[in-house]
Amino acid sequence: MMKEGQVRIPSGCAIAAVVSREGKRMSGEMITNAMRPMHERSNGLGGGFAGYGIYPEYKDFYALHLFFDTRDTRKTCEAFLKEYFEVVHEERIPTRKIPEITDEPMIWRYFVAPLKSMLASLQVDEKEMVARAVMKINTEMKGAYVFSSGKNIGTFKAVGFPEDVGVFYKVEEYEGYSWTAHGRYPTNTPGWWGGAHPFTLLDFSVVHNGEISSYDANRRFIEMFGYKCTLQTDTEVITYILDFLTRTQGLTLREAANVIAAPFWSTIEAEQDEAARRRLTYLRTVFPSLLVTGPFSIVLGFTGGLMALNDRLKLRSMVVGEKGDKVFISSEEAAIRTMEPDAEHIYAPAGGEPVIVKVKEGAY
Amino acid sequence: MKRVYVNEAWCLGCHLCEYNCAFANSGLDDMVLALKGRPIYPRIHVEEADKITYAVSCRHCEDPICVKSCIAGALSKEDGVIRIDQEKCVGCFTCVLVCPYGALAPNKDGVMQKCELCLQNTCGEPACVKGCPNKAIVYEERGEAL
Amino acid sequence: MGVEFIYPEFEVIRNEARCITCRVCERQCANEVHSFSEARGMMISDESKCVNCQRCVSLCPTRALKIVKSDCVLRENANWQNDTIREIYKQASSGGVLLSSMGNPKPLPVYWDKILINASQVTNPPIDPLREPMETRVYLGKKPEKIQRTADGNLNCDLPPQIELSMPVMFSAMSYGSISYNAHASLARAASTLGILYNTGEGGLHEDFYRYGSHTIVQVASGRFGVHEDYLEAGAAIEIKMGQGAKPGIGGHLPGAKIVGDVSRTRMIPEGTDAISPAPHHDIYSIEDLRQLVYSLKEATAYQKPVIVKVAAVHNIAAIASGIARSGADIIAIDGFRGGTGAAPTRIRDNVGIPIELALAAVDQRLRDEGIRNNISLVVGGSIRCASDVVKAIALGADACYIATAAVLALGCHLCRTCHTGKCNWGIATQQPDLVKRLNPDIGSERLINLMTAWRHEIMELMGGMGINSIEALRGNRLMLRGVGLNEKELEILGISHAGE
Amino acid sequence: MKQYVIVGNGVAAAGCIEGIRGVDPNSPITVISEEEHAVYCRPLISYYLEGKTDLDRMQYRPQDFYEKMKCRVMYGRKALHIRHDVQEVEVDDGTRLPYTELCLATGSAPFVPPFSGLDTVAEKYSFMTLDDALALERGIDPTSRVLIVGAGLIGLKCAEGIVERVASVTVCDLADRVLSSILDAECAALMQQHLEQHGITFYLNDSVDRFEGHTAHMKSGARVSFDVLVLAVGVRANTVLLKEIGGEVDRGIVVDERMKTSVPGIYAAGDCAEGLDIALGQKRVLAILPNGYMQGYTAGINMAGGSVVFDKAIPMNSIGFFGLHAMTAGVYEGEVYEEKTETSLKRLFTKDDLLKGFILIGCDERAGIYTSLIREKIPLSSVNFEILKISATTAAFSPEIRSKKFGGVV
Repeated sequence: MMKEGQVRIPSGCAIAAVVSREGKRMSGEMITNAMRPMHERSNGLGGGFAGYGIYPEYKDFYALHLFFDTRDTRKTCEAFLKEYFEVVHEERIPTRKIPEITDEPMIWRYFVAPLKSMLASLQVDEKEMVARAVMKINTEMKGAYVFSSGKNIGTFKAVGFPEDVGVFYKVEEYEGYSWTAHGRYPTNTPGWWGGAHPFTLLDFSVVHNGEISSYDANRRFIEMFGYKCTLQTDTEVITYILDFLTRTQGLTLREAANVIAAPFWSTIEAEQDEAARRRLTYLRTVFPSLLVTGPFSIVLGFTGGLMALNDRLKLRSMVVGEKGDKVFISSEEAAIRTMEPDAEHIYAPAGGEPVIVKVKEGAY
Repeated sequence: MKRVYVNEAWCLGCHLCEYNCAFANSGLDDMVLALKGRPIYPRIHVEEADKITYAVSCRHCEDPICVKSCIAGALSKEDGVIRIDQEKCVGCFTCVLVCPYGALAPNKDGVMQKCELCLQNTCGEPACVKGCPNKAIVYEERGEAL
Repeated sequence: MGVEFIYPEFEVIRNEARCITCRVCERQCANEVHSFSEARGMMISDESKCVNCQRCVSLCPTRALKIVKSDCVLRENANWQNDTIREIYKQASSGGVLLSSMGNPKPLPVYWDKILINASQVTNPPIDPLREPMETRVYLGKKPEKIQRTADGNLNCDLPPQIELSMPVMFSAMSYGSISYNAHASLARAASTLGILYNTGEGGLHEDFYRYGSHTIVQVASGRFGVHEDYLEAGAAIEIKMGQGAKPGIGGHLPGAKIVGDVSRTRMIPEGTDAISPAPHHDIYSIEDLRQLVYSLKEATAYQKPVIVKVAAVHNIAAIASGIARSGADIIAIDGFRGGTGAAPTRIRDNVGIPIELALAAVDQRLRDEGIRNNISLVVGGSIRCASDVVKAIALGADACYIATAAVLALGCHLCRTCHTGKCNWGIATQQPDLVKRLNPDIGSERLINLMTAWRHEIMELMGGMGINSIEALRGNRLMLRGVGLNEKELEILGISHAGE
Repeated sequence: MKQYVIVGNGVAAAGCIEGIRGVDPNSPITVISEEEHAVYCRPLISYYLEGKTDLDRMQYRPQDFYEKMKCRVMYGRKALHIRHDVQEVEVDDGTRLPYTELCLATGSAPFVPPFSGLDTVAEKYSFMTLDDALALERGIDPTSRVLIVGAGLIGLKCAEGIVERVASVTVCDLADRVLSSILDAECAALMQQHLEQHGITFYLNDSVDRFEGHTAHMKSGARVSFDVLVLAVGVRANTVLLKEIGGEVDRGIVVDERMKTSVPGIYAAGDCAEGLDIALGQKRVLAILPNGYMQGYTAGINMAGGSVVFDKAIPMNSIGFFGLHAMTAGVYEGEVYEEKTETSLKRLFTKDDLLKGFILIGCDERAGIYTSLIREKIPLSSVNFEILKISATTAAFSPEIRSKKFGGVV
């Protein structure tokens, strides 16, 4: 069978996330446990976590997490990295041997900074250079795959049920102010470590539950701007769209949400506020190919916060709750109750209505 | 009140209305049986002159001179529709003499007949309207009397 | 008779048992096929004049008439087919170029029919358009490459001129002259009601139709007939016609006989003169000349109107489209080789140009490869026959479709393909007043509205099946398409997988 | 509340009743009917004899007409006098009917010249009323030889009505032609020929000198034997009621366009009235049915307090014998356009840019279009008269008139 990248993979899933508005760091154990009651939403073919604020000691460096098939691949890749980056630290990512998780590749992490000379000669900024390097490794270096590439953020994913993946990666040993998690139910793949979620690019990580019907329209549009959808998954294309809209086009998260889950024209026309109407019309007109249709619920993690978003018809479940400074997001309320039995204000956001949670400035 | 109106601009002069009328009022359900091989006596008539064609049938006047002139009391107005009681008609042709539209003419037996908007047959709506291929003939309300 | 005689192509079969001699057939046939024989007391026919337009068949109240293909044929020959031989006889007799009307009737591949559409099952829900919003609105025009913010940080919402369409279909160019006043009236009224656009073609815009200007595309073609400042200002968009799918590489010729009355005034040429549109625009011999005309028109209309450049689908269409996209044009319209015409040399119509499906796929991909797809909208025509053709075109990458043959069919055309005779019994391709009046725009516009409404419903059904609730998410969504019976090369050009993959 | 009294119970009276009720639904109406019959139309009596109608179908209005119209009818009663000073009508049963508005719809009566020897004729009839027709019917049998004096409308319709029921019908008239009041010599000849083909014998330009039992001695010297005599020489308007109280009376009771007589509160309508003939431009008795109804209707509306004028009266007649119809209207003056065939004849009279009159025999299709040209005084310069000459068609009217006629509601 073909794996991610050779064929388009639609899948159903479970997602969960938690963020502390005060920037208080939480152990990964809570998010791991949150996935347990949603066991049925996954099928053991992929699970993963992204934690923000987990590498405070290396917070000024890009943390690259890589899978390698072979030692040779690792050597080649490391040589490539060192051409462009200063590698301040490299190590195997610590894991536990458990029977539920097998056939693991070599899993390494590198804390890097782009070489100034390279930035000058390529005439790009840091982020663009990191993004290009990631694209290059993932598309051109067979057997090597970058699955995390942001600053002070780490993604941990594997083939298996998410709660087992958490144990495997010792996620409870990391502390972050924000966590996202994903359990996967792909419908036509043998499962591949790189294909598990969260999907990340720089500090963006996306967990997604759904199967978008606009996929190829979105993909063929976004690929005009240097992105390569190698995995052919929804998560990947949504991550690139958000990166394009916010980083390249400079839209705010809310504006970006208004593009990908644009209100219906009838809603826009009913909008009383003239400026809002003009803005929404403008965004839909300029980026029609980035409208995402079909069911999805996503949580976007970024430095300093989370954004949760449902498709505009709300064809996938997603609930939000809070307690104290913590905000919880999940496919099912049970997951939230696992994290915080006394969670309050639990509600299901409307389709297309972005829920944006920002961590207090300076607290991350 | 709804009346039959004809828009000259769209009348093709195809005369189908006359045949549809004759058929609708034939009491038969087979047009061939009703009309083949015999002259037709329609209640609508296509007027033709230099490049103009249009069909004319009873206008159902507000002030119907035919009703007032009928010596037999055969013509009457009911709910705005001018009706003819063919049993009473004696064929004096006074109505033909007075109708300014030429909307009355005798049937094959010399008894007067006129458009009764297909209310007396099984057509449901005026057959001329239903069968007009170019919607030149319409059945509609056009406001009050002049 | 003798060597020049060609047995009539059609036979008029009259069921005498049904004929009531009402003479509708006689009155309705501009070709004078039917007549009443007093002597025989019956209707008779001269089928040598019959073009099989079916007007008589349609109006006969007793269904006493049918037109059949004559079975008087030459000995069968797969190489020398009857039509081929007839054409040779005709040319041997006349010495002239063969003329034809409407689109290419040859059995060349129709790729639409070899492309199948996806639907959702289990993993993602189909959407019921009767219960959920289903959006078909599109905006055609150039989109800004980068958003701008005002000093206070708000989005600058100014856009280059856009065309708003309630559904991704427009009526493509048919000139006043090639079709009748009432046909234009029908198209204009229907377009206005539907919230789409129709296209004047190169015959100018009749003064009566200026009021439909916001739903009108005004065309500027090589003959420049009827082009003046008010005309350019009148429309919602301006189209530069470089070519036409039915006759790429050649111009047009409307005989002087049709340049009468309003047609002459609208075209701004004297009555009775032939209206000859040159093959090229004589001010456009290269791409940079096109750019000048695009900007001349934009200057003339204060940059308020999108400019469309219409070209025929020819071999290197992708490169041509790329050039147009960089010429300042807002919209490219591509007309495939099956597109219709009021008159074209038969050999050109049947042998020049390429299928729109392949042209569209190639152009869309090329513009994406160059990263400029969002800078220009793509409209395709040339035998879009139904809602699923539209859906397939959009999924291949078109922003909207142009239809004309389907529209004239809705108006009553029976595709007899003799538009060039000017005696259209359906009142469409004629200027004879007694024939023109046969097309009542009340009926014509209603039928066009019905057709488009039906298509829109079907488009929504198809979209709903795919789980897509906005046409934007369908555009270029080739994953929703699969080919059947296509070879690797065709699949590669179309950018789709084979069914089962 | 008003009190309406109508003297007479013919078509003018029916029009008057319907006119009143169009305005005033309730005030009492009393009709004094000399005949014992509900309203019927006198011209139908020949059709009755011919068998084209019967007593039931002859009813001009449905059976419940008077009831619905809230009318009291005094059948078989005659109004003797009008007590104008006290606004009462004196009836022959001694009743005095008070009125606030009175309409005289008294019609006309046959005029019988003083033929010598008339008293020797046993079987003699008038032909005006239904009772006349019923009496005549009783008086004839298949062996009867009938002599009709008078070749006008009444005499000839009587002839048509009975010709199939008797042995012979002979018609004589002092005039040199049939239907002399409406046809000229040529037209009359065409009609006479047609009548003769159906078995009627004529003595024209001749009159009865004296009767002797079953023989009429003609002035020409001819003798006509007969069994039954019908006198249809002419009619005279019944005007005496008004005349005796000093109202203005000429050949009929003189009325204005509202059907008012010279006496306040009293109106007249129908064959007894003399109103304006717009074709002629003078007042005269137009004893034709459409005028009778419309005058009555006009009178009724005005009596009830409405206000209408009837200013469209023209002479017109449609009269057919044995399937050949003669239609005439207006006056025969001015230029003549003529079309003739063996069986038809058309004459159109034009003057001062108007159609003034016409005679159509055997070509009656859509004749009303010609009539409307006379009634409406439509200038011929505004229509395509060349087309109109050939056939009566509204297509000859200007687009504006056509649009008004056929697009608006009339």
